[in-house]
Amino acid sequence: MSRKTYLQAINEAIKQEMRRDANVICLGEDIAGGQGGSGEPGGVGSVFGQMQGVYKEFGPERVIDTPISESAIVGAAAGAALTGLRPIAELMFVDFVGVCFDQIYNQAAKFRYMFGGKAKTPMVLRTAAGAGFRGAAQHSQTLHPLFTMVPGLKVVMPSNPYDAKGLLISAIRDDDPVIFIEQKILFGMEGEVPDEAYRIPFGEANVAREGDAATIVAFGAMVPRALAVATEFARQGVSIEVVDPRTTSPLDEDTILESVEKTGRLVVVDESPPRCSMAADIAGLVADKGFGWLKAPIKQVTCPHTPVPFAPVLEDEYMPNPRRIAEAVKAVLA
Amino acid sequence: MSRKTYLQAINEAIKQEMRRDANVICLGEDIAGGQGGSGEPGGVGSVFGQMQGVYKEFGPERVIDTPISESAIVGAAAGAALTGLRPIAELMFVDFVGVCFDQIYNQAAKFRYMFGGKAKTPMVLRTAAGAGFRGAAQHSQTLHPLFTMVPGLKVVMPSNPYDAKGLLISAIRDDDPVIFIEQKILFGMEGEVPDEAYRIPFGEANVAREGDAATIVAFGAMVPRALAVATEFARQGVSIEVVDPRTTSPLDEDTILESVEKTGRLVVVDESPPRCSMAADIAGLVADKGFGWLKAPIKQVTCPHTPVPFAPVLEDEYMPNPRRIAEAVKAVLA
Amino acid sequence: MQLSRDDLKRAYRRMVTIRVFEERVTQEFAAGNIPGFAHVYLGQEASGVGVCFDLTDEDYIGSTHRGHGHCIAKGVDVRGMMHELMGKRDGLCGGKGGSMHIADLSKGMLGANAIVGGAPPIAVGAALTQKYRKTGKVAVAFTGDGASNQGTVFEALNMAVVLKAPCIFAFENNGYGEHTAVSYACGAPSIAERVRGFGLPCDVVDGMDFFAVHEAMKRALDHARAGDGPYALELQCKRFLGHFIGDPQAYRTPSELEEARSHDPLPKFRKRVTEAGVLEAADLDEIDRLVAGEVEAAVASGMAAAVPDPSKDLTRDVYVKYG
Amino acid sequence: MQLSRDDLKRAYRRMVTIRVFEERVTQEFAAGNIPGFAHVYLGQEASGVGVCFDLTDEDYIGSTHRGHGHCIAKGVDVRGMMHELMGKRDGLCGGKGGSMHIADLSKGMLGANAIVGGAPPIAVGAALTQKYRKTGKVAVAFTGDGASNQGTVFEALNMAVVLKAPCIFAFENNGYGEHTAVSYACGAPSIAERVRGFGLPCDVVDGMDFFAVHEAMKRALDHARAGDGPYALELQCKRFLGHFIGDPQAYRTPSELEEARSHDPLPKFRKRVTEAGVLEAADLDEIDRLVAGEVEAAVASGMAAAVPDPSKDLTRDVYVKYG
Ligand SMILES: Cc1ncc(C[n+]2csc(CCOP(=O)(O)OP(=O)(O)O)c2C)c(N)n1
Ligand SMILES: Cc1ncc(C[n+]2csc(CCOP(=O)(O)OP(=O)(O)O)c2C)c(N)n1
Ligand SMILES: [Mg+2]
Ligand SMILES: [Mg+2]
Repeated sequence: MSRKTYLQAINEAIKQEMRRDANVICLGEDIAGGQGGSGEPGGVGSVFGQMQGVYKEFGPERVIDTPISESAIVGAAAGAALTGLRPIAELMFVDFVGVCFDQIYNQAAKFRYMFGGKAKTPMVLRTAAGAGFRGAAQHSQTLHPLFTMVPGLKVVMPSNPYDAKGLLISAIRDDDPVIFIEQKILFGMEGEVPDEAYRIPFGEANVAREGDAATIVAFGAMVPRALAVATEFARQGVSIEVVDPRTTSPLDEDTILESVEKTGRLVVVDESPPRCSMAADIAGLVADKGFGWLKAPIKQVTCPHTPVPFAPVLEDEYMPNPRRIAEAVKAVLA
Repeated sequence: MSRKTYLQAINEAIKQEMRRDANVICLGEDIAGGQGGSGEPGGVGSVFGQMQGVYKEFGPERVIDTPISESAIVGAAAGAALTGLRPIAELMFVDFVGVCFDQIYNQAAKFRYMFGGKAKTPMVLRTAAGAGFRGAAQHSQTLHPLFTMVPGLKVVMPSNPYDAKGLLISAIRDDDPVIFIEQKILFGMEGEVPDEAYRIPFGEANVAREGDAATIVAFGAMVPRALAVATEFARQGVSIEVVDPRTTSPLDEDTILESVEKTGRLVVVDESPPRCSMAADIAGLVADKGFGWLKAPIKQVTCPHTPVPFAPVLEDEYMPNPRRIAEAVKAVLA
Repeated sequence: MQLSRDDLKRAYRRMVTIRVFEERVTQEFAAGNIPGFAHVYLGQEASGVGVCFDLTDEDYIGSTHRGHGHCIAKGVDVRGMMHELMGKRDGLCGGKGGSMHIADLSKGMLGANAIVGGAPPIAVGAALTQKYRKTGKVAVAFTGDGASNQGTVFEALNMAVVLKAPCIFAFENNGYGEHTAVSYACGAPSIAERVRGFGLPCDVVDGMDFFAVHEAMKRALDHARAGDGPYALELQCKRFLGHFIGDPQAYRTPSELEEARSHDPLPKFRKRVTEAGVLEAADLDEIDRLVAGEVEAAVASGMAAAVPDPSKDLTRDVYVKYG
Repeated sequence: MQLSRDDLKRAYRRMVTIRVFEERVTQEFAAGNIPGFAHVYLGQEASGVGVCFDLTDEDYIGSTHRGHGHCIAKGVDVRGMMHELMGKRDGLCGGKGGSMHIADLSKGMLGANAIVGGAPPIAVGAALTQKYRKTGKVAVAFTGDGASNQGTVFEALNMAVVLKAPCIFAFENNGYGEHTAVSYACGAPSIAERVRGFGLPCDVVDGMDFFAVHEAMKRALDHARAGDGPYALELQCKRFLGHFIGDPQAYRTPSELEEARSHDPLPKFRKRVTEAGVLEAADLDEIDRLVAGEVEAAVASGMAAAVPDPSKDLTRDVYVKYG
């Protein structure tokens, strides 16, 4: 056990799995870096450093830099997965999914069903998501609802370094296509991360904090924010439970419903525009299966129905922030 | 006033708007048909006939057949809209959106906001959607949540011939990018459709049937099914209100909430896999703003979390059908 | 004639199987026994069979919406295919895929694909597996003339060149993408010339002649198997019928349609092998009979076969394991 | 020398403005006054200015993530740009776009684009408007060497040829896409050769030489304005710095970087016009001084300018009208 960042946890998971299984290969833009240049290749390791050192250890046969052709990247990963490899493809920013979405949702996600259960497509699509970097409208989106709605995909949103490693190892060993959404603003987050390989199963929520006055369900980078708000409320003697589903598909409905059964009050925090979001998804779930326990309206804390703005003062207000989360908690407690 | 099909209503709206405004041009695959062939061009008019006769009347300058290059089609429409035209682009089946989604959600939808309000992008993307044609996993999807979640888009789902014409005229005259989702199984539906041009405003739901025992909110092709179920209940003396939002973005929250205020019971019928769907969206809305009026859990009737199957016996069960809708209504009435 | 008698019989049998299967599909579709959409491969038999002839079950192909012929050429069982087209539970895909998603991984057939341009990136991935594992096997991406304008296809071409993937791009140019002629939709002087610009060889081949296709494919296979990277073929074909069953085709003159029929690959093959004295007309007639029986049997068993059971089959096989 | 003294001064002024603006952006970014990402155009000044030199405000350009130079070349105001980069309320896009989304429709600048390959389809649409309205105007799609591998770009090329759209494709090949060399990522012998395969002319041009670019662009403009359809240029450039500000560039040797600097378009231009005796060094020095003041003033006013007001600005301008 030692302290590692979220970024290091991801990097370690990739390296350990590549050592364990020669079928794991990586594909993406500048995951090595420097190919064809006059200097040394391999010094980049992805724009945020997730793949640092991977090329040096595993070489160009397993760490394959590609042209800027995301459909071909995802499609090649899907085709390699169909034929026996376990590729990890990188989509540099999740915002770029629009140029390759067909290969994800109509191809990789649907092979197994369309082919009557005869195919498997064990691939991971790693991608960085989220606002807070002043990346503006085309480099700051989250887009997890886009994947969650697709039957055939699994969708992972780790909220801390420990989960990042354990969930990524599960993703790589999983036999279905997995979208692994790295939270950009958490890359520097530190936590205890075991040195050895371990798995966190999909569809098992983490009760990040126990409480009985109200439940907050939060995803990915919103979990630390929810926890901060819960800590504030605890100081005032109000105990808030924070549930981190870890994976939006499959979703651990039971843990969410059990929490609402206990607290009767629900806030969902989702870094996403509001329409057809995970916030709506969870609210819809509880308004059906947890209706009898509810003592107050379900509040959703999301981004507004706007693209992500550039100016820091706008972006900070765009993201669900502790102030807005606390207001929602107060509203359900009222 | 005369009886027309849903298909004729669409065709008439396009022709009338093209006569009215020389800035309206059309782009797509085989919207004319036969270009470059040894015979006569113009005889196709889109695969379902929506554009029949349009080429004959307006010619190749305004009815532009394209290569199979959906990103270029949508992008060209967006660029033409930015520079003063009012293009109507056709995406033959909504399922193909994955090869051109970037041009929709990152480009056309975001121009105005990213450019600080200085741009406008008056384009319509017409596309055919829905199951029931035995088109299997890649030709039967609905995908309206994909568009609804995108800030900057407007999303239209007409449920009958009258609405189809009025909403399409509104879409063509609208200054924002509009996704106009034609319901494949309704193309043959007949209804009274005025001969002259008329508009139906966006964001105004249609209370398709009044009632006070429970509310069904249904979209597009699900509206006739919801009405059929309501008729059945009426025979048993139970009066069900059916609300057709007509546009999912903007959404007429008020009409939905007023209905739930009256009935206290809600079923949402959405032809879509369940996760992050419009069913969840509406349930989430009401679980917040309509919570105090609710007398029962909110039920969602959707497709299962699977791709669309091919075999008719599977597909018929895949779609929300009267049996499943009636069961949900019974559940909220219990 | 380089091919043995047995090879020639095999080639003819596959072509005739496609012909008879597709004619029957046309009938059964019209009769309402095949639901949905069906795009038949009539007229292009020599192309698919020539391309697949020297492939093993461990070589892969990615196909298109017009995939029946590719399946048969790759050795997929016509009974399983017919059952699938009829939406039956014991169809190749359990009745879940239908005509546009027919697949048989055990035969290296990675699926028809109802998204135009969907398969080439996937084929590059299958080729990458072969390169990584040094199997000496290849992947073939079938692509139509219409599909050749899709961005995914161009990306796949470049990616295959950059990664030196043993991928063979078989562009089947049958003159039309749906109802639009290639002369309109492809802005380049030819598909082959545009492909060559990507830095790979592309041979122009008479796709109505089995022998020409087979020869060209030999070159492509030698190249790809030697580790020299991808290779492309532009297979010039004729579409005998409309885009889909029932297309009235006002955009093609009767004389064009007639001319297309004059290139029929089956009589051409028959003439060639009998004139060369390698096979007798009787050998071929015997194959015709066998195939007719096989297709007839497939239809009969398909009609009798059980449909899926929604309560069991609707929600299974979305995932290997979920939750 | 075909160009007038005034023209030459204008060309020089635009190039120097880009140079000084981008150097200042680099500084202000490092100082934390420009948030987010910034990709500067240093070294490529001749390319953007040469391409845009004969364009009017009614001709359009679609740009890239590396768009500041294109803006300035197209006549966009540097003050509004600097304010935008600083996220200020009176920036060109109200502080909502930033470096990667800077746009000025009144100048025919359809926006930087943070999606690689995003702009070419849009430029085809802008060109289509010109064709439909018979304005004689054109649209230019700027595209990098890395972006030239994106499917959307290929589709746009073909679409422009098919529709005979007056679209000019300006491929700025600066040797690298992020940290990957064009020699690796483009499988074709050259970008130009691949483009020509699509059926349009593509000239290879020294992108570090204003005069060469301007000449080539004249040919492209004549072609497009005459209704002969699209035209392409491969502008061979050097990227002076890393992909983004702070990129350590271990993948480029110091000597390569040094060599790149030896192609600096500014001294080259200065030498050419002074040796030809058309302009004096003093004329150019005067421009240097003017530009320095202009950029300085833009920074000063940008620093002082107000940021947007979330309560008013966050949710406005998503739609022209909603609900
Ligand atoms: C992305 C996408 N766009 C459009 C279609 C509709 N479509 C199906 S087949 C076809 C024509 C394909 O033409 P071609 O590639 O020449 O193949 P052919 O039918 O001639 O075999 C089109 C446009 C589709 N299925 N997918
Ligand atoms: C679709 C997409 N893929 C990847 C990226 C990340 N990215 C931004 S710039 C860039 C390199 C572009 O290279 P090039 O086109 O040569 O332009 P240059 O930076 O050299 O001007 C990449 C990969 C992106 N923004 N969009
Ligand atoms: Mg074709
Ligand atoms: Mg570059």
